[in-house]
Amino acid sequence: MSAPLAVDVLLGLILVGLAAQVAIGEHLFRAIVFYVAFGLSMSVIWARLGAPDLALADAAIGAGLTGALMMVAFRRLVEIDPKQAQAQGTRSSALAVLIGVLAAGMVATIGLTALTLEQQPGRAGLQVMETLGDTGLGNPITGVLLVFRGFDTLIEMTVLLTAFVGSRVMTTRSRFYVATIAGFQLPLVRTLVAVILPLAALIAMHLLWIGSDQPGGAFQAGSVLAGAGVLLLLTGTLLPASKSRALVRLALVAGVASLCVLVLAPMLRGQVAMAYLGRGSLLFAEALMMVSIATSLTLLFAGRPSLKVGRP
Amino acid sequence: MTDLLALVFLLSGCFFIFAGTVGMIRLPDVYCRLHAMTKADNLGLLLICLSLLLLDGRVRIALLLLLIWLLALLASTVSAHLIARHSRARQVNERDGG
Amino acid sequence: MTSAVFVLVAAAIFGLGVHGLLVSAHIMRKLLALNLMLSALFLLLIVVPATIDGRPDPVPQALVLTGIVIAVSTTAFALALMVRLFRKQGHASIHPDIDPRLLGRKAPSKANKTAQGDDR
Amino acid sequence: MTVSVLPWTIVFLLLNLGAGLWRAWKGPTDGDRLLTTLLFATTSVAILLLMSAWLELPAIRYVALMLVLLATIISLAFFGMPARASKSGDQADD
Repeated sequence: MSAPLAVDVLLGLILVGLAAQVAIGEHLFRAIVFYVAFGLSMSVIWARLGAPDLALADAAIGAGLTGALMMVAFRRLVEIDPKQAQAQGTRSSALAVLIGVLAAGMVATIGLTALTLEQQPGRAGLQVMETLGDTGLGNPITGVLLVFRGFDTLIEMTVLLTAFVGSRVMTTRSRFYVATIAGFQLPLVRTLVAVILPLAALIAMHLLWIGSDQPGGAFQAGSVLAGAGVLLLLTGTLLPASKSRALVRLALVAGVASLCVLVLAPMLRGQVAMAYLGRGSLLFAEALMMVSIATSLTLLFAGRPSLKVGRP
Repeated sequence: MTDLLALVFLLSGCFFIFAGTVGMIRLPDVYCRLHAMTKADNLGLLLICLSLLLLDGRVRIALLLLLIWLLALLASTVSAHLIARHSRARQVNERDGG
Repeated sequence: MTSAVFVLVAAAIFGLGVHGLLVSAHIMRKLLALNLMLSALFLLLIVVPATIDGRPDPVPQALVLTGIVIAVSTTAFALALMVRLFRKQGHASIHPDIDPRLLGRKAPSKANKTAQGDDR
Repeated sequence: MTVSVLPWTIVFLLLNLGAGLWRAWKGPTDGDRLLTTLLFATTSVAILLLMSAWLELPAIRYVALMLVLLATIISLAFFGMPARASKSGDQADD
């Protein structure tokens, strides 16, 4: 057996083992812990497949944010009613197993058949690589996100904003969410915050800056900042606040607004919508998108419309 | 020569990570496991980082690898501390509260 | 070879996700299962198209990148809904015909009525 | 010479991860399970660094950097978990 194949098979086995524990394990808490490990392995797999952009995003979101969200939501259930929080009511049946096996078979058939198809000479990926030189960008993924499929990204930012608005509506009448403060008074945790906050900001800026030419960009930078924001919330350095602030609202809509400008500005100059404006405008839009992504994910985690600085 | 040194570092790094895993499986309670895993694994990570910086040879990469190791050290320290505190609180609760 | 291995991995994870979604009554378990299915699809999207210069196709990569961010935001929204539902009906299950004995104790009848009232 | 060993060291570390899974499955306490995520984080960082040298993709180093940067989030989220499940919770507001 060759080494690359052994790496692939082992990674796959670990991932499937973790997924099995998440899906059919008995206890909810265990399932959440296994899901965190699943996210970490996912990020290793993206790296293995040669997609560092995805690995960067999944390292922050799959491994950090989603796991923390699940853990904190579970914690809230335990706080409200410890007896019912874990209650399962699992109804295992042969039919469900059959449907699961059929679904797996369907995906395997589709995937394996698609692998045997011949590569189309004019497909989108090849066209992107050909025309990327005209835009002056070096990272094809940033090119796709902001130049070739900019409308999709606009809609994506809108979905993010909608999710925030929806979750804000849902939590508006509930009691003030006392954040999951992990003891800001512990000296170790204070050191952690002091080290990680500046480094996260630095890495986010770096990823944003190199994103035009190398793996990185608004989504990855935004996820790092969101991860840092969640860390601040968990340590009580930042606290959720119910009084909405103009600055926070501005940060929330900045991404959508900047993409709208990217769409409309060429029309004012008599070009078609979404015509390419050059690297500088893209970097500007990406910076605003980063702020929006980081703010909305952090606020989604906080479950409140705004943030305030916590007192140590 | 450098290549051989890198190989030695790499293999000893793998050995220490292996030792950490064995400790995590064999040791009797959560505190012993925390102790074995965080220490042995971070030593292993340091040796792997050293091996990789010998292979690469650029100063910039060496600094990045060392930064990653220092951050891993900090993350392990804080996580182990928090897990141990939580386990202790739980033990005390179970003993006093029944 | 790599692609074939990961297609099979994606298929297995998708099947496990479907099974978990059908079997579990707890909403958080359902959300975890949905997230598994999403990850399986992301994996499939990246692995199936032919690579360009040894790297995965950039178009599906961009799709998956936005997908990852969307997935976490919708999960956060769903979790907020779940906490709200839990406060209201006393348990985090959306099976209307679930046997209360499976849930450990009888759900408070008043809370049940409110929940049903909301459904209409 | 060393470069040709890199994939096999990755295989070895992955086997370690598989062994760590056993501890997460077995428990017995929640702390043990959290410990497994810590093992996963440290070993994943080692694997990612080795991969960046093996596949010659320097960007993977930043993935490792991000993993260690945000590795504490899960432990911090876990630390808030009530130590005893029978603690009285806050009342519903609706």
